[in-house]
Amino acid sequence: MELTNENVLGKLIAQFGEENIVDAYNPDGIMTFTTNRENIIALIQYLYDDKDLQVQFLTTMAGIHFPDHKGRELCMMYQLHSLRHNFRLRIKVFVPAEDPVLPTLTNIYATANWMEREAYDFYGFIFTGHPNLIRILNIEEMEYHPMLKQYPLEDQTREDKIDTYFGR
Amino acid sequence: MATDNKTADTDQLQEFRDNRDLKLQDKKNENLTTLNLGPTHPATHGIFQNILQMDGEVIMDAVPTIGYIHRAFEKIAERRPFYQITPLTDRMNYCSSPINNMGYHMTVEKLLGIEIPKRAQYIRVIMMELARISDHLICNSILGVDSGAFTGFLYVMQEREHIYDIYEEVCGARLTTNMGRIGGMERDLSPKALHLIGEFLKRFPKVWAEFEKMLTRNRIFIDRTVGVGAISAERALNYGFTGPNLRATGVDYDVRVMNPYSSYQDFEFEIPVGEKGDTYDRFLVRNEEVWQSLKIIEQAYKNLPEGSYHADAPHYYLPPKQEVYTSMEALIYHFKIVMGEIDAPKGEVYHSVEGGNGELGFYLISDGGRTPYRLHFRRPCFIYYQAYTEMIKGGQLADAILTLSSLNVIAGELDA
Amino acid sequence: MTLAERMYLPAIAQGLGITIKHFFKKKATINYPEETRQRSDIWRGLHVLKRDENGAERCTACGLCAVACPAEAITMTAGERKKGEEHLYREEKYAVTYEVNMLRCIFCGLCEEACPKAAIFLQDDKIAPARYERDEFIYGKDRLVEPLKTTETK
Amino acid sequence: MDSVLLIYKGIYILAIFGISLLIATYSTYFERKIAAFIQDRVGPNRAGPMGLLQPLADAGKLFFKEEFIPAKANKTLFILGPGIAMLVAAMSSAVIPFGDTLIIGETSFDLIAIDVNIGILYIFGVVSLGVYGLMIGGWASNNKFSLLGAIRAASQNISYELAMGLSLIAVLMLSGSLSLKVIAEQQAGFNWNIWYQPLGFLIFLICAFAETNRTPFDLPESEAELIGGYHTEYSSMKLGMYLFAEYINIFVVSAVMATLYFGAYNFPFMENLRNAFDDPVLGNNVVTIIGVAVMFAKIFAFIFFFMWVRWTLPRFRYDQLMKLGWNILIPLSILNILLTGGGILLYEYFTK
Amino acid sequence: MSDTNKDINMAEAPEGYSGAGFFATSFEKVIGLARANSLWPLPFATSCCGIEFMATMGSTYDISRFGSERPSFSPRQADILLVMGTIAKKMGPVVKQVYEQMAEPKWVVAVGACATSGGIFDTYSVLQGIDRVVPVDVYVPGCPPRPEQILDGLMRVQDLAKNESLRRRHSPEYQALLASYNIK
Amino acid sequence: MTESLFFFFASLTLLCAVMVVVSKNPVYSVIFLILTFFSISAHYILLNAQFLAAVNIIVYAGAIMVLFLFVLMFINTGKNVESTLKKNVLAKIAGTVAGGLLFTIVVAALKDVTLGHPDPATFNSQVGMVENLGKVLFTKYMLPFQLVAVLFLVSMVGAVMIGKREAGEQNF
Repeated sequence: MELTNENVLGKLIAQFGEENIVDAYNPDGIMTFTTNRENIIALIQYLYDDKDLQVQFLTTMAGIHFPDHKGRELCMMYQLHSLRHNFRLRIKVFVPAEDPVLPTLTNIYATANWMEREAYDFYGFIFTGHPNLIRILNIEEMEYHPMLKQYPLEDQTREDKIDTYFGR
Repeated sequence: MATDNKTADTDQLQEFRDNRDLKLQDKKNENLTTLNLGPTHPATHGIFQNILQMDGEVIMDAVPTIGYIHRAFEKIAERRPFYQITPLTDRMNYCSSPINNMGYHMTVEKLLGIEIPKRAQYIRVIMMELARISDHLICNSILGVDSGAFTGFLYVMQEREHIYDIYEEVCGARLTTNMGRIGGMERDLSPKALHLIGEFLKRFPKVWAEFEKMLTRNRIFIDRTVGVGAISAERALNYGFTGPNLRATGVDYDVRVMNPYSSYQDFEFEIPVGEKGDTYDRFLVRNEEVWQSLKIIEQAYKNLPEGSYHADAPHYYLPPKQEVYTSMEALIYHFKIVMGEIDAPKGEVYHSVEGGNGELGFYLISDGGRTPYRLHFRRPCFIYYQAYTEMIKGGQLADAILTLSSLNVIAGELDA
Repeated sequence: MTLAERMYLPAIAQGLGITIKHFFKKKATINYPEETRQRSDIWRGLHVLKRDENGAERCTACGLCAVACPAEAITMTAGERKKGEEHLYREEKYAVTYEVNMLRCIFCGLCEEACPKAAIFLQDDKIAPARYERDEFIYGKDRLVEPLKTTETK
Repeated sequence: MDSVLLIYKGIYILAIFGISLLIATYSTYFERKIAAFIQDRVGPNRAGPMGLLQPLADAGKLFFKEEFIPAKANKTLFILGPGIAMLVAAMSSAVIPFGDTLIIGETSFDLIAIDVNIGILYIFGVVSLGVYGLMIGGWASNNKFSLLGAIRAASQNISYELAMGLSLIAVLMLSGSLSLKVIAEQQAGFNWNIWYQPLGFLIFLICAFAETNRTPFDLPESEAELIGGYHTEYSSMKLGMYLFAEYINIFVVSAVMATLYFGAYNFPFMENLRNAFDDPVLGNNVVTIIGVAVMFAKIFAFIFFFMWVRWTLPRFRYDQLMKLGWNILIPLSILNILLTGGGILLYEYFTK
Repeated sequence: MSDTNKDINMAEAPEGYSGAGFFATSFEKVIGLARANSLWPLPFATSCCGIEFMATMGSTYDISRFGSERPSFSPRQADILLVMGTIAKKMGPVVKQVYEQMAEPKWVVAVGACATSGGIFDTYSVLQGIDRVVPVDVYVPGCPPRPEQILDGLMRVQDLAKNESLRRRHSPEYQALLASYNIK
Repeated sequence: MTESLFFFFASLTLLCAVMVVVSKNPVYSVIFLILTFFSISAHYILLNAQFLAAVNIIVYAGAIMVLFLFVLMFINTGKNVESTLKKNVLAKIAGTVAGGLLFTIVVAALKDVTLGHPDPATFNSQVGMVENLGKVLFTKYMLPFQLVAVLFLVSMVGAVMIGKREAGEQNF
């Protein structure tokens, strides 16, 4: 089977049902679709195991915060890669900000461990089943998740800055 | 191109690993010493911590801690106009800043849909390969330093100075280059720069051959590195390894070949692969990659096409200075671009380049504003360091240090 | 490993040969304070605020450099040129104060690129020196503006 | 022993001690210069002309640096450690013949501090004590890196002492004496032991590297792994003493190697030179003085070699070092003893 | 600038000659010279500037000319703490600890934009200049500074060392300076 | 002069030996033990037995005690191990009994000792020198010497066997 975005999408929809694979589009040639947290692990496991696809490489995971999307503020993006077929795909899962719980991917990809910790650190995602979900980059005492849009970037202790001319 | 996972030695390795794990479990109950490697240990080159559980000289367990130079790149990127993010990328993998710069530029160009002229692409290739050389050069010579041979390091460092000379001639800085602009380079290669590149191509092979001669077949060095910090192809892939560290395990995955960017398809080069994924293989793969990079530079240098060094994209690329001083239209564009008010389209883009250390990815979401909505960096070092614990377990303290240097974990990229 | 490599000594002898060769080589060192290394013409060194050919300051305090600065190191206040100051300032608006925090500055060159009046440049022949105090690194106009060619440095 | 000789011995011992210190001091300078030259640099050149005052600057700085005894360290032993290292290092040059006899008037002066008939054993004993300085210092610092360094130092020194001793035995079989003076005299002219004992010399050389903790055997203080090893916690002159002791040890080991294998103060055609003078006393004295110069030239050559190797080679790993010592060097030195014994028997068989 | 920084300025000035009521004797000058020519650095290299420090150690610039090529990774043996690179808030206590472990006399050089002022990283996680945790003697600007600038900073420290009285480290001003950083 | 030196070294030996027992810190004990060996070697030198003196230092002070120290360093000596021992009544009784027995033996052994005075006519002051010692060992005491060598070899092999044996592995 030639791996085109349509083929793979069709295959996944056939496997997981239309209600679980939504919003599919190709923003930059990489197939992107959205699923939900109930199916994400099974989906990635399926992609991993499938003989035709062999999507066995987790390129990256990134949290995104959309404060304006009510009920689905936080997004987790998984980008996978089939090295065998040089086929990339991107899966998104949206969760509400007050319930940022996702299942962990560490059982399939070892690399997900730190990526999930980073997502927890930055956005406050909770990964159920993660072996060691603690902050990774920031100090453990930090009280907020700095990448959320509502928190400021700047170091509040800086004194020598005059903001007037920066247009920010 | 298909990637054939060479699984010749994987079984053996797995067996070795299982046996070792058994041994480790036997010894778990004995008295262990805790050794704090880092955050400022001389071997860490940058700062990250490893708390080792040692049985004499043998490492039983390691707990890594990172974040000691967390600088919040991704957060800053959400507050800065597109063109101001280039200096940030400089400071990620500072051993090979041009690759980061240009990787980022290409990502934004992909978002904006700008086509870059061939000449600019070739210049980028030359610069990126020079950066790769300087990156591998540091990594491999530091491996020498950590194994006690300091001198080779200084020999190749002199060559790095010459690479810096070229950078200086191209962009005006040595390390944090801020090289290139969205839409091309900021200036054409000057005759002096071309001359320097030519000189470099002539001189460098000798120096590199000499460096190789000092270490590659030295038994002490071989003993120190063979079988040290080995990882199987399977585990490496599971850990998300890319770049030289993955190729050392035998997987010939290279972004330059798999998803060619910036005209890499025009060049003849090979992807060196190792077998066992140990420190020695990583060393050899990097050595060989330097030779391949030289080959690419030579081709690009010889076939440097004529043409413009930047894209014709007045909305995104700053107009020439002379026009700004005289023409009103150019001045308006100039103001718009500098204020960051370019009309970036909404969208999301992932672009990856083969960085000094592996697949350096940029995941960019734009909501049409003057800054990226979200810019996520796929940082290879972040991934390598995670596997470090697994790689050093059962080895000795000295092994751990060599493994670390051969992984070339760079703190700036690790912590972002 | 071949037998020769197993015996340690040939490789060691080879290494020793290389190092002794370098022992007699010409040294690459540049004695810095006495000699300086040639820098590129486009080296991004210390800032300078240029004057035009009549000796008037070119800066018009448009603020583009401050906006372009990723380190937020530039601050300025603009002022209106008064009558009789035409020989001092080229445009009607000028920078009353212009400060670059050399510690914050990352010498990326974006200010030079942003300037529409060819006023600010990063010189290739000067680099910011090390100092004892943090305050000394706020370079005001007294240290940034190019000295007049005819008169002494003010 | 008459009073003249007694006074002479006193002066001589002081002189040797001073020379050891001086050479150790300037070894640091030459180490830096040689390293620099090997690495295409120029090295220290701003302290005095050509940087010649560099060691003095280092010493001056170290003397006036704050004495620092870590809170959890064992204070007595912490101070004792560098003292032992220094003392032991300085002691060992006593039995080395730096030259033949000088004849002034009626008295002849031996250019050796103490001519004991167990010279080699003396050196061997003293060198084997050197490790106490490192061990005690490393342990007393109460720092894990120091402790690891101390442990490495101890096991390394013990292991290599064996091979060193065994390689020496072959020399002793040739000379039939333990006195360094006798061994030196036997190698008159160009009849150096190196021609008979190349393998033994090689083993001795390697062990000498290990005993002085120099690259490729500098595990106890390997910077990349243990920061400073046993002297991690030391500051000021206590550190200086450790560094000093290392260089004195290099000096002594070089002297021993020159004496045992490279004919000490002997040089080719020395008999011809001696006979070229009409006055036997003058001839003797001239040859002796040249001999002293030759001895020091040999020592400096070895010191240079030590530095040259240090700036070329990577270091071993702990287990590889042990393996090299026990599995390769000791069997080799035993083989060397057998070969030497066989050689001697053959020689006697054919000549008698 | 904050008030604490003002305090630093008072005590940090090279006041060796006439500072706190005593004068540098010729003996002190000799020791000062010795110290100045034997400044062993502790390269606290965290990021980019560390790479430029490598270049400074390299053959082209050769820091050994100043007698400083022996990097002392053990703080006890070091004379100058060269802080090169970003110091995050997580790292701040470590810098302070290293400084406390160093034996007197000790100098601190903040190299590069990040160590001196935070540079472009005006973020929640980065310390805006290490002079918030340890007293800094010399600031070296640049991001990263050229090796020349690092050498420049080193020579500044040499000037400090040459003119410093042996007793400065016991003077009340110095104790007050340390106390202002909660050291000792 | 020799006599005063002898008394000096003898008292030093005794003092150090007592300190070995008295010292609370085992590392100090080892260091005093080394000093004891040194003063014993000094006695050998006084007896003109230079070879014995040197070998005593090389073997005992240079190798064996290094190993002692080596082992002690691994054991955490921070905790005072013997403090629990001291409080034990049984240990006290055992110590007293053992000490008493030792004392009795010493007294018994020294009771009949007569101080030997070498005959100046036949006494060879060089008997302790290396060459003479070697000659005696390889002629008069050839058999015992070789037997001792075999004994050493056996013990060495044994040590290697013990050292190499791993759990659950049968080497014998």
